[in-house]
Amino acid sequence: MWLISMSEIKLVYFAWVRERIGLAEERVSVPDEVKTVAELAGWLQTRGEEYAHAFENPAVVRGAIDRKHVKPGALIAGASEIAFFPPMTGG
Amino acid sequence: MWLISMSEIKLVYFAWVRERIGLAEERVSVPDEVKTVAELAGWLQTRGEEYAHAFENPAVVRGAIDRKHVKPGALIAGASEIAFFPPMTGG
Amino acid sequence: MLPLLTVRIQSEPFDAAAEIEALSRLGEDVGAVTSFTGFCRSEGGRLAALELEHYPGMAEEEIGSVVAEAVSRWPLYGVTVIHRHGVMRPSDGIVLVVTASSHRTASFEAANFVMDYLKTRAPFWKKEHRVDGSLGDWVDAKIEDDRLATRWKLDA
Amino acid sequence: MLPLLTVRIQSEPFDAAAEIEALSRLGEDVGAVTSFTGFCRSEGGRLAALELEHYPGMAEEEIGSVVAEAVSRWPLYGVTVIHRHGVMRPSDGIVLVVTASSHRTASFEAANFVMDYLKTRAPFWKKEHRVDGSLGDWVDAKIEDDRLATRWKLDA
Repeated sequence: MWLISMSEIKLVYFAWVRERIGLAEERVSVPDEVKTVAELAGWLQTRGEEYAHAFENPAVVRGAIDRKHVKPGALIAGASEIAFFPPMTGG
Repeated sequence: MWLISMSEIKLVYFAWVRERIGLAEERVSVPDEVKTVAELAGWLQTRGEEYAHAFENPAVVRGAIDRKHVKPGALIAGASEIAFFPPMTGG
Repeated sequence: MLPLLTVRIQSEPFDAAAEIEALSRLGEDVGAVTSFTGFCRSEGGRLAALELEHYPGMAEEEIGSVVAEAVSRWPLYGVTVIHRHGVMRPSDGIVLVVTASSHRTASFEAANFVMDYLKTRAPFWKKEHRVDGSLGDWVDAKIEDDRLATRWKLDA
Repeated sequence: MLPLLTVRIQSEPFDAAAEIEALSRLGEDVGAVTSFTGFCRSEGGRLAALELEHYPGMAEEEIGSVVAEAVSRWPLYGVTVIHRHGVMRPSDGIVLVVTASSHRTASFEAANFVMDYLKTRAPFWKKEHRVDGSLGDWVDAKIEDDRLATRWKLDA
């Protein structure tokens, strides 16, 4: 018997990222080799057409860990909520 | 018989220029050799202690001809109202 | 005296006049109050509404940290920021920023700073509703807004 | 549509809320309204009042030309400037500037521009009344205000 180590994380999506994926939030089990926000986006892209569409231009999708803006290289270890969204247009 | 050419002008004063001179406005006959606002200030200075006090530092007194800011070298010919006042502190 | 800081994220309309009045009454040395109100526009009659989505929790935190940064940079008696979410019709107020200081430049610059950072950091997204009833696009972020925000040399 | 320009020099108090509301209602493409209110300060309890003297006629003309310059530089739906004269107590509003535009930067910059020029060009002078009942000094013009005004590269 062998074991794939996974951790479960809550993901939340906003605006057209949410619309393309078709979900506002979900809990996913992420393989341990997925270390950064950029790697998480890349891994999500492989989960189906909707995800591929949402992350087709990864440079424009922004990420936040536990409600703080982060850079693509930020480590996801220990995160309880990771968000993906387009550039903000508040104000 | 000889004639000194003079023109009559309305002068108005504001703030501490007004207070030092002790008048808000007056009509004065100005000799024709007084050509500029700076010369007018210099001529006024000779009219008494109050005027000497008001114009003791001519660089800080501002002038306006017919309600437009002017530089010290501005010609006064044709003016109907000339104002002297300190730097403005509106707003 | 600690500055009075107010951040509200709400769907209800705000009363700009009451918020300005409140910051104007923070004592006899308030010399300058600046307010900025951002409104929903029809874009020349093209739009029926804008729908504002936000990230609850993060919106409050981000705006709160922009406000905290503003009071660390300028001497302020108070800062109020209200940002609405939900459906806005043309002429509806979307965002309000009010700053009070002894001095004009502090109040002006702080209000401008808060708006610049709010535009690029607060997690809000606008979707267009067209007058023909169809859903339009998500409003694109302006590169210009990023440029404006970088004027203040704040770390991202 | 021509911008709505309002300049008033008056001794009576003004209603900032009503003026802001009026410029906010200039159509469905008003996206940004900035207001600045300048108040009389007690200067830490030292002053009972400020007395504002002005040059009638010239005050209206100078502020009018600053407003005209603002609308030539920025796309504005409206500009309102009200400047009071007479005796002001601490917390009384002295000056109000409101600008309305489609866009934030135009509205902010125009309001800031109008205030900068008003401070250095509008013929108003402030005299202090101290709390002990004595008349204080005439407020000195700030070199800082001149510097701020030169930011805009307007000929004197």
